[in-house]
Amino acid sequence: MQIAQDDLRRMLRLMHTIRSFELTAQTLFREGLAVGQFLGALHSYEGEEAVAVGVCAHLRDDDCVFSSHRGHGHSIAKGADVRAMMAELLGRESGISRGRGGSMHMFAPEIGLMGGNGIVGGGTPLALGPAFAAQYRGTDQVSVCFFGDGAASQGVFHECLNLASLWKLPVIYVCENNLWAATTPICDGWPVADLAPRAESFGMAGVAVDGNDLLAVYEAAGEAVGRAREGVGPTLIEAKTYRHRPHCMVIPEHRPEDELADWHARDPIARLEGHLLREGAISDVELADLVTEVEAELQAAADFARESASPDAATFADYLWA
Amino acid sequence: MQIAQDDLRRMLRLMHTIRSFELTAQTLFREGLAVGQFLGALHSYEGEEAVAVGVCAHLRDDDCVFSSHRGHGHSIAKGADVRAMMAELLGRESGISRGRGGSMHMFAPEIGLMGGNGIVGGGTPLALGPAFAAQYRGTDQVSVCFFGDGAASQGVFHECLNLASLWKLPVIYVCENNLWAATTPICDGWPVADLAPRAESFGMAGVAVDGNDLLAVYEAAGEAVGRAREGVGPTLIEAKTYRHRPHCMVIPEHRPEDELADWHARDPIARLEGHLLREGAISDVELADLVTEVEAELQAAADFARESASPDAATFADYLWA
Amino acid sequence: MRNVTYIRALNEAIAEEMKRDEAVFVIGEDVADCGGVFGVTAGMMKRFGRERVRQTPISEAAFTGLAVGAAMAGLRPICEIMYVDFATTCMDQILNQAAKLRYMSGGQVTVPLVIRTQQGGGTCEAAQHSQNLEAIFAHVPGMKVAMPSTPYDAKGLLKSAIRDHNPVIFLEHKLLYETKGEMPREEYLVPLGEADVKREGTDVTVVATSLMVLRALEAAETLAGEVSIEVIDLRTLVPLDFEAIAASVRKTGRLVVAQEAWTSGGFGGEIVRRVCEECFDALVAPPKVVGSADVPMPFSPGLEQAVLPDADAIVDAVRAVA
Amino acid sequence: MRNVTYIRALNEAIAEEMKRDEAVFVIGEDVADCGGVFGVTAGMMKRFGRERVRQTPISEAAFTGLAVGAAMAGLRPICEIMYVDFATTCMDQILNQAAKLRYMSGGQVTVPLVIRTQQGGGTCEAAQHSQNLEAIFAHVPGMKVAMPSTPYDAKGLLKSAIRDHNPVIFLEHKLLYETKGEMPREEYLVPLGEADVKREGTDVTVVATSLMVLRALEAAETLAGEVSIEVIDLRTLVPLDFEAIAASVRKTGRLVVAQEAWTSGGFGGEIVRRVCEECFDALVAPPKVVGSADVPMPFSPGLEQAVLPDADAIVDAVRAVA
Ligand SMILES: Cc1ncc(C[n+]2csc(CCOP(=O)(O)OP(=O)(O)O)c2C)c(N)n1
Ligand SMILES: Cc1ncc(C[n+]2csc(CCOP(=O)(O)OP(=O)(O)O)c2C)c(N)n1
Ligand SMILES: [Mg+2]
Ligand SMILES: [Mg+2]
Repeated sequence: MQIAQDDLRRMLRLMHTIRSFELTAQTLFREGLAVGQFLGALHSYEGEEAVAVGVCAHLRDDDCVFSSHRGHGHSIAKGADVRAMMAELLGRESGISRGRGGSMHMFAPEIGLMGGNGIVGGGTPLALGPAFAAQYRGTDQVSVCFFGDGAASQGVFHECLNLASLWKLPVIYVCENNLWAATTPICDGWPVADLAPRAESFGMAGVAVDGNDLLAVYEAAGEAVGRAREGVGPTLIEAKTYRHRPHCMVIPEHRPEDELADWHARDPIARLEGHLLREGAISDVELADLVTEVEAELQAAADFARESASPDAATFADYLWA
Repeated sequence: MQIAQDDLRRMLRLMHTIRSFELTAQTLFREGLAVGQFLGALHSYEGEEAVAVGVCAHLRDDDCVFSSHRGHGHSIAKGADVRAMMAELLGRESGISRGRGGSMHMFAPEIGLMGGNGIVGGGTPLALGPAFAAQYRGTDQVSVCFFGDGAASQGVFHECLNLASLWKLPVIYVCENNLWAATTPICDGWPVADLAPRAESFGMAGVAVDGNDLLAVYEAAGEAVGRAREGVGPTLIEAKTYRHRPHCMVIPEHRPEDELADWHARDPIARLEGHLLREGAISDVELADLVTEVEAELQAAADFARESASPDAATFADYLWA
Repeated sequence: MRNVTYIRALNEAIAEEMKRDEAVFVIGEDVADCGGVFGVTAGMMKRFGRERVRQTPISEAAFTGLAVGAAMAGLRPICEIMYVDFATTCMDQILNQAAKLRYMSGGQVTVPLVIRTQQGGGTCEAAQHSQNLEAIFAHVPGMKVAMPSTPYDAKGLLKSAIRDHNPVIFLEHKLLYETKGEMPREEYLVPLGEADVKREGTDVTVVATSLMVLRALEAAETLAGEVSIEVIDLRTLVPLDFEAIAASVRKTGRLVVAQEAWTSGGFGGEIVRRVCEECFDALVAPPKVVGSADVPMPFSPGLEQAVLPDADAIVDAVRAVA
Repeated sequence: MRNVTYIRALNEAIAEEMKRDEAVFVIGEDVADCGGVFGVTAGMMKRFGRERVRQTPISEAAFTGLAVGAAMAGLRPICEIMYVDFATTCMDQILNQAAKLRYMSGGQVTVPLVIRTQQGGGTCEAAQHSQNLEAIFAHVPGMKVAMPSTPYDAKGLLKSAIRDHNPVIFLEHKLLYETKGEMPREEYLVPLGEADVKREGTDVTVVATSLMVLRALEAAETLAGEVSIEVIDLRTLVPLDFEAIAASVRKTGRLVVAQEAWTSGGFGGEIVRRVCEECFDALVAPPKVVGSADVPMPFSPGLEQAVLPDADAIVDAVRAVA
């Protein structure tokens, strides 16, 4: 597949934005802890950036994304404002969900970001909704759901595969198989090596892809989105990847060191950079500039978040009813 | 597979017992209605007798069966007393569940009958329990769960396949695919023709069998039970069959006449009788005697049920707590 | 004025709203071919086509989740769960998703969803087909909860629920389906959150819901001349028209709540709590809740009647406080 | 006497019972490798082996159902659901199966199961990780419901729960885990169904559960000299030690219930109902329930604190009725 170099550079930038977002968020979290303030759960997407970016590159603002507990990457890739996201992490009124949602519940429906989910697998049936709506209205929108290998053991996910396949809904399920579900290794969660046959057993397309290879993800997602838009039906993509950090901020690292080292060596950002450098699509200087810019952007986001006001406590009952 | 003729005759008798039970139950139900008495739900197993009988023939009293809403056949095949079952249908104290359960909740744990279930798919995770217990205790018991094609669309069923496969539990899932779920045809429920690939996608054995052919069911179940007892792991059996009656007593027939006729021509009882007659394993006279005996048994059961006392209304709070 | 059944009233409400608004569609098990097992959506498929009357596999979690997601995308799903008892298989979609999405998103997402289901005992369907679970839905903030007792209210409330921008759980009662009532030929709405005084009285306030409104009216007849009962039909639990209750209690000084749900831990206790907090001084006798005995529903008809509250139970409670 | 944490107390209870009875085993997510994300089962795997400490895929419905079935087969599972919020994904196994099997079977089946989970807010984990759902479990008959507030009670109640022949839902509180309390070295049990007077007083009865017991004791300190509060810790909602409440209310004539769950429709209303029905004449002031505001839990710390009831809220309520 031919990808315009501009597009690749844009995607690289997004991947850096995600990584930088996570690093900045961790700093804020530790700052908060230092002053005795809980800031809830924080699940880093570092290491998995190619998945969100490669998939969302094919989406329009009127396509929907349903995210998971590990949702910062999906949100940024879908186009969310990192300032509003950062403010959300601090529970500010300027946050992307007005401080009501926090890390796991970032919403921006105007760009198709339909929220993270604190329930593992919780997004899988919701994602059927906009896909159904597109089919119902005869439009060509698609709906994408990101979830983990752990979520693939939730029953509802299988109901969704069945229904999506039965009704040929324009939905794409993207399983981010990072080999771990919290502290449980994949061998204690899956009796099989691959998820694609499961999709096939429901009569639907299933593919596996190297989730650390942006080009591979981009290509697989492009096909899936194309098929969905054309009304051919849903696709399940299993992206094999790895998270660089522990499950969340409060659970210590428990994974084997050599496994970690192994996967760090397969870092999706370094890999894409290597490709772009080799192809002459970016220079060392441009790369350094890009990183500097992104870091500045995230610093500005952190400042914006810190300086933003918290919601007035008296407004706790707002936004329940429409 | 060689099956002793005695065993075949015993199985034929059980199949007749089930059919006769259903016919008698329908009479009682209509009698009840005639005097303005509700008797709840009644789901006939007529037409599917070979499945329950062929599977349960391999089970001991200390093996468990988890049944469905359409559970009379499973109960009889597992060895339940038809008098107590009939009394249960009339809500008598002498009923198999003391009149507390009714048609959908027949229990006889001393013979491994762990109950029907009013929740479609409800038995699927429960069945993992005794299988787990057998593995935990190092015994060779197996656990069997019967459920319908409709239930195969419940999420929890897939969680069960995953867990059973992962832990190699001695459980056998028997899907009675009778082509309909209430008034919904299989084509509106399944996007695929077969269930076995689904089991395989979880790394577990899956087989399809002609559910109207007792010999085929008996053989497939024998292998599955053998594998489970030996600790090799679980099996999913899809038995293709058909119910002769509407979904339940209060829903009118909605299926195409030619489909009905087609399946009546494949009646599992007539088929087994034909086989036995051809093989000289039974004579016409013996067959007639068998039917007469079974009918008499069921008449006696109906009489027993009618004559049994209803529970004392003051005891409604009994049996909640152990 | 016409005299129509509760089923017919519901059917008309759905048809009228589907005609009025293309975004309205029906989804659920058996809803197309037989119009739902209780016939509420009978004729819809013929009239509006299969695209708008979507018959699903037995996958409550997936299709309820789809409905939530479709509502987020601007459609107005009417999602039928056949029995409220089966809502246990999609509680996550109801309590954690539908009820919370708007709030978690800081008001950005709207979920204009109606979940229709029916509840209640009296048909000998035993413990898994006879529950009254309104207290669960009313306790968890974010869902409106409707419980119509008459055809008039059923139609008017359902139309309002469909037009409401919030998720509404619409709880019908299986024993009300065949009841008849007066209804204008012209279009009308019954707003959510307005109780209705079904009978005026001066001595004792009876607050009732669903089928128990009819029982309360019977009790009022029985006691006519002895005690004058004011029967308040809440119609919706959320929003709760507490003013209507308070006004009546301030007049009568006596309160009996009649619910079919289990007496303990039900919504009746909530009404007693509110009345105590807001009109304690008006009370001249202890408020009382009449409900089902705190046991799973037994199958046997005599036991079931012993468990269910009837008009006599209300009569007794009224006499006890009058 | 020793001073140990609530976590440690739970850990000891489990270890002691596993040692005492081979039928006891632990099942749940992450329970082996990290001892559960809160560390309650830390060290168990090492001590009792992987067979008795079963770490599962993220399949709450399957493993909870397995636990129910294993209990039916005579084992004594301790099933951990990581957050009570996730119980929505296995409500069927809890409410329709575990709670009802014994009754539906006419007392033939026994379900000696403990479901351990933790609930509560205060950690900025937002709407899907902060709920208090005890009212749901207490309303549906068939489960015992425990809510310990101290390490002493936690240990003694959990040991009783494990030995109980009925399903028990054991609700811990995430903010109690690190609290410490006195505990004997010798073995002891705390029976299910006995409330504990945590502080004697003469003016106002405060009935509290879980973390709110600590808040009530704070309130009592604050008000010492002004109002004498009697703090009753229910310890279990089912069975409910109503006599303890009644005895206190007969003495004080004033009742405040403190629960962290949403104020409306919670178990507090049930206590008010019972008190009104059985000791109305003793009441000299309106009973009051203090609970959370009726909204999903907001993420932002200031909003969360505005929603949660604290000691001040109890002080205010006590002053209002004193
Ligand atoms: C229904 C449910 N069960 C358990 C949890 C707790 N939990 C949160 S994240 C997580 C692990 C998820 O693993 P996976 O789906 O592989 O996603 P990853 O964290 O690896 O991205 C668990 C068990 C939850 N939030 N929801
Ligand atoms: C969770 C749940 N959803 C719906 C129902 C209502 N219901 C009872 S039986 C049935 C059809 C079941 O079809 P299938 O599993 O194929 O079994 P069959 O009746 O054909 O034997 C339905 C929808 C139910 N009891 N439980
Ligand atoms: Mg993972
Ligand atoms: Mg079927």
